[in-house]
Amino acid sequence: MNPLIPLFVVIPLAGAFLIMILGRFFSELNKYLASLILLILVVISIYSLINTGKNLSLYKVGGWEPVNKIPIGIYMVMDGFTVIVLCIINIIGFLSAFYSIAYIKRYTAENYFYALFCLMVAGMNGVVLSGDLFNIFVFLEISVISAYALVAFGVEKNELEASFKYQVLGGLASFLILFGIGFIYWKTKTLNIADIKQVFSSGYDKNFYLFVQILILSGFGLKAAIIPFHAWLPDAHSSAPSPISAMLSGVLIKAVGIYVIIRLFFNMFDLSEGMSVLITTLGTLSMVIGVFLAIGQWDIKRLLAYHSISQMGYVVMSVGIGMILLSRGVTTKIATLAIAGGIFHLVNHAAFKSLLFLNAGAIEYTIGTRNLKEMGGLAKSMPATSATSFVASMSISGIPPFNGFFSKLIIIIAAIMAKFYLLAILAVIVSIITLASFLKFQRYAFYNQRQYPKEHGPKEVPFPMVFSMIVLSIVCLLLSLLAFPGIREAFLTPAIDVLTDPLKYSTSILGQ
Amino acid sequence: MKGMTLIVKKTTQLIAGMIFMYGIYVIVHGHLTPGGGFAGGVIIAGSLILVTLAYGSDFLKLIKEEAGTTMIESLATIMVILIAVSGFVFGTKIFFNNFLPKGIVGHLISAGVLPLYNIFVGTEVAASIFIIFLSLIIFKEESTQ
Amino acid sequence: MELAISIITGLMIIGALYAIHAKDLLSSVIACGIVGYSLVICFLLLKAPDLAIVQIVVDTITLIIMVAVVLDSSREELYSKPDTQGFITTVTTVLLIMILLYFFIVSIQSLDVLGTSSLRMAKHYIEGAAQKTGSANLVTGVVFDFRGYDTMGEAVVLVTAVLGVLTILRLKGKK
Amino acid sequence: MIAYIMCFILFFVGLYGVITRRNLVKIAVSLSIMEISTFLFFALVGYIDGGVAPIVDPSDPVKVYVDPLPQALVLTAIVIGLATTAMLMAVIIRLFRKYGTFDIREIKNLRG
Repeated sequence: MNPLIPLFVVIPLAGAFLIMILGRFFSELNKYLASLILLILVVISIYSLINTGKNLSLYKVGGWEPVNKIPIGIYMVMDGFTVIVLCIINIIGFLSAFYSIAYIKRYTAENYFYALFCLMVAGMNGVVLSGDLFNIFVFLEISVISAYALVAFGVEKNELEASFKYQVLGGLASFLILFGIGFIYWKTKTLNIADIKQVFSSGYDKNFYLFVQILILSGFGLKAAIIPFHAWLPDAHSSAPSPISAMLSGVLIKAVGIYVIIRLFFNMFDLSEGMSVLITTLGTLSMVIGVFLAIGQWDIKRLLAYHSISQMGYVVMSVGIGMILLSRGVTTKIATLAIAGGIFHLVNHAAFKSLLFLNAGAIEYTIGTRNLKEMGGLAKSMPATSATSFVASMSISGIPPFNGFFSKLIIIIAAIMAKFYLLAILAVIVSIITLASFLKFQRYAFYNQRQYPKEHGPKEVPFPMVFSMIVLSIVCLLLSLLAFPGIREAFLTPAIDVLTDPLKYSTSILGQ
Repeated sequence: MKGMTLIVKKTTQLIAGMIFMYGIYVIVHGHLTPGGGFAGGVIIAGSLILVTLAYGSDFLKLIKEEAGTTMIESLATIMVILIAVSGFVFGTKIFFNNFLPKGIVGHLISAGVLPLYNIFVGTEVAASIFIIFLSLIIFKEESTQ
Repeated sequence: MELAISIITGLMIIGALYAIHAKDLLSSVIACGIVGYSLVICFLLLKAPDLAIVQIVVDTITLIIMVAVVLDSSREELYSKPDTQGFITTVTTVLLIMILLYFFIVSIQSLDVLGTSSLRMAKHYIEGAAQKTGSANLVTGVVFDFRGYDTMGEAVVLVTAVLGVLTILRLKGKK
Repeated sequence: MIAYIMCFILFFVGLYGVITRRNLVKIAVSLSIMEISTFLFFALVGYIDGGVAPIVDPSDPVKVYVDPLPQALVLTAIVIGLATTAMLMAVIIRLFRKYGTFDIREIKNLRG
């Protein structure tokens, strides 16, 4: 029983309600309160990242001990993979909240913004920490409902339309997930992930298993915007206020989409080759189609949103390669490498994509447009934005020594070692197209000459925004250290161990 | 929004109070009979909505206040969390622990903290649903002006 | 039992089809409400009185909200002349649904038939539940004690929705 | 099995509505039909022949109860469904005020 685990959910929830109540009396308090709450969460999550290591700690909510090794309460689980995702959520959440102090001033009803922001963080923390299928669904609903509202925060035509699309597709996904949970309960009569694994290990019907897997994959795939299900993502991510775009793109699609898919397919279902090939194909398709859709975009945030699809494709493809290898039961070392590449890229993507969205927000804040054709020459007037966006652009396109390079390198090496040459070549080509696309962004936004009217000329954005961007760019540089031996063993390896060993998760949970 | 006819208003006067009481009954007996915090809360919200529909929103003189409306349900939810955390603090250091004595099955005052959860969840649900309804009406009035 | 449920579900399907194809939005919304009310009968037949109470009141509230929205705007279903794109969408959807339905029927063959469920997790909720939670109503016991954490999440979902509705219904977004 | 199949057909009727309808309110109605079928599915899963409603009567113990867990799950899911419906209706009325129509083909500022 690790007493820190429930704090991840309780602190932001209590914070959200405190903001609603106190914000009524002290109108200036809410923004600092939100940042403070998230700062506390950052401290706790880094503390747990250092302390967890290879251990798996458990929290039985309500103190219900298992009877005959069958869990009857809800379990919260924290292991190596969880803490990494928790760190991403809370660090990016803190920086976005701090950035919002300046950015969200232009909107009305700041109270609602910060309260919904805290609820979204609470929901994501709950999803990541949960060890129970239905609990995942409940917390997923908290985070996506607050995301629906935050996408529509500007209440103009575009925002509302994006929010409607997101709600319809999100609702569809929720019912698919709920149906999948019902199916699993029908067969296993239990909801605990570890216990379900236990029940499935004593035999199952193949057709049923495939059907459930497809329901779950399409449900969470819709939330993660993998390619046939991507229709909502570009609209939602480009219409939301920029700190929210950073949260959606940097964290939400990972925490409620990719993370859950990886967790369930590695730790709850048995790996099967057909399903692994399907997942790899979907990942590859996302990677390629996403980048081609991104080329023609002139709206910065839409461009970034399509790149999100493409970069998540890298993650899914790489993890999928690992799944194929594991399901064949040979060459575990390469599988470990592929999964490591995927998770490493997931972390990196969170850092640089949120940084890019914050940059886009800063540009929009200053000159009031998102169209690349209408901007230019910002490098002189906005040095901090320009420098940080350069770091992020180079990271996402995989230029050394930034973090994106190392993760893409690991993914490509793993693909070559696993003899998936086509996928490796595709990964390289997509990376080159990404580079071209971001060079375009850099050139049009920061280096072209353009005359602005003298009195409304662009200036550097206020301090909170600059602070968040600089911290994130430093994080981008520091994350490349994760690739090196010594540090990798300390942080990445525990996460991969949980995934690669098929029975470790369930036996260590049921054993406690 | 205008109210309805006199007959409807009089009937509502008679019925709404009873529906409200029935909601409270369902909440309080949640651990003994079917129903509970959710059902009772929605019933209470239903009685309030009935009054609003019958008398019209002109009668209530609604003004939208920026952050005031969510006060009650924020407070109620924070009470739920507080009870959960109080299990954490006073009980056996466990989140969501039912730390009060259980009493005798079938009595009104039994089952530890469950009736308290029922009451606060009921309050929260009633407040939330009524606010959703009111905000739709207020939006309608504001946007037609 | 199974027959009764099937007949009611069949009626619900007819209601749902009417709700989807009705010319008048008000009748569509009300048909949807009727489908919801039929669910209450199913719940009663399936020995779930708690669900029946919650469903009947929640369905009423949903119906009120939907009717308020429809009456406030337009009741007319859109005039749609039969176009090829719509036809293709319909045919693909129906085909997809046929395939999925076949797949569903194949995949449920190995599962428990209706009424012969054996318990695993819930067995310990029923055995001595009255002593464990002190609650005579087992569903309340499960909702607030064994799975109280879920219920807190659910209350928070409702609050989130309220905040969301208030956020969306602001008249002015930017100062 | 026939009850489960009917329940699944109801789910697909909702899915069909979401995909083919062009009216915002019809889409919301279809989503709530899907929701209803999901609740029915959970209730079916929990049913046990000869079981009684899960309420303990201390004076008359030892009976077969139906499974209380799916009922608890549906209780949670119903309220979540109410929350999502309310959000959806709020956005729909907002969109109607902006565009003056429920037609999804005319609401396409964003290409995408």
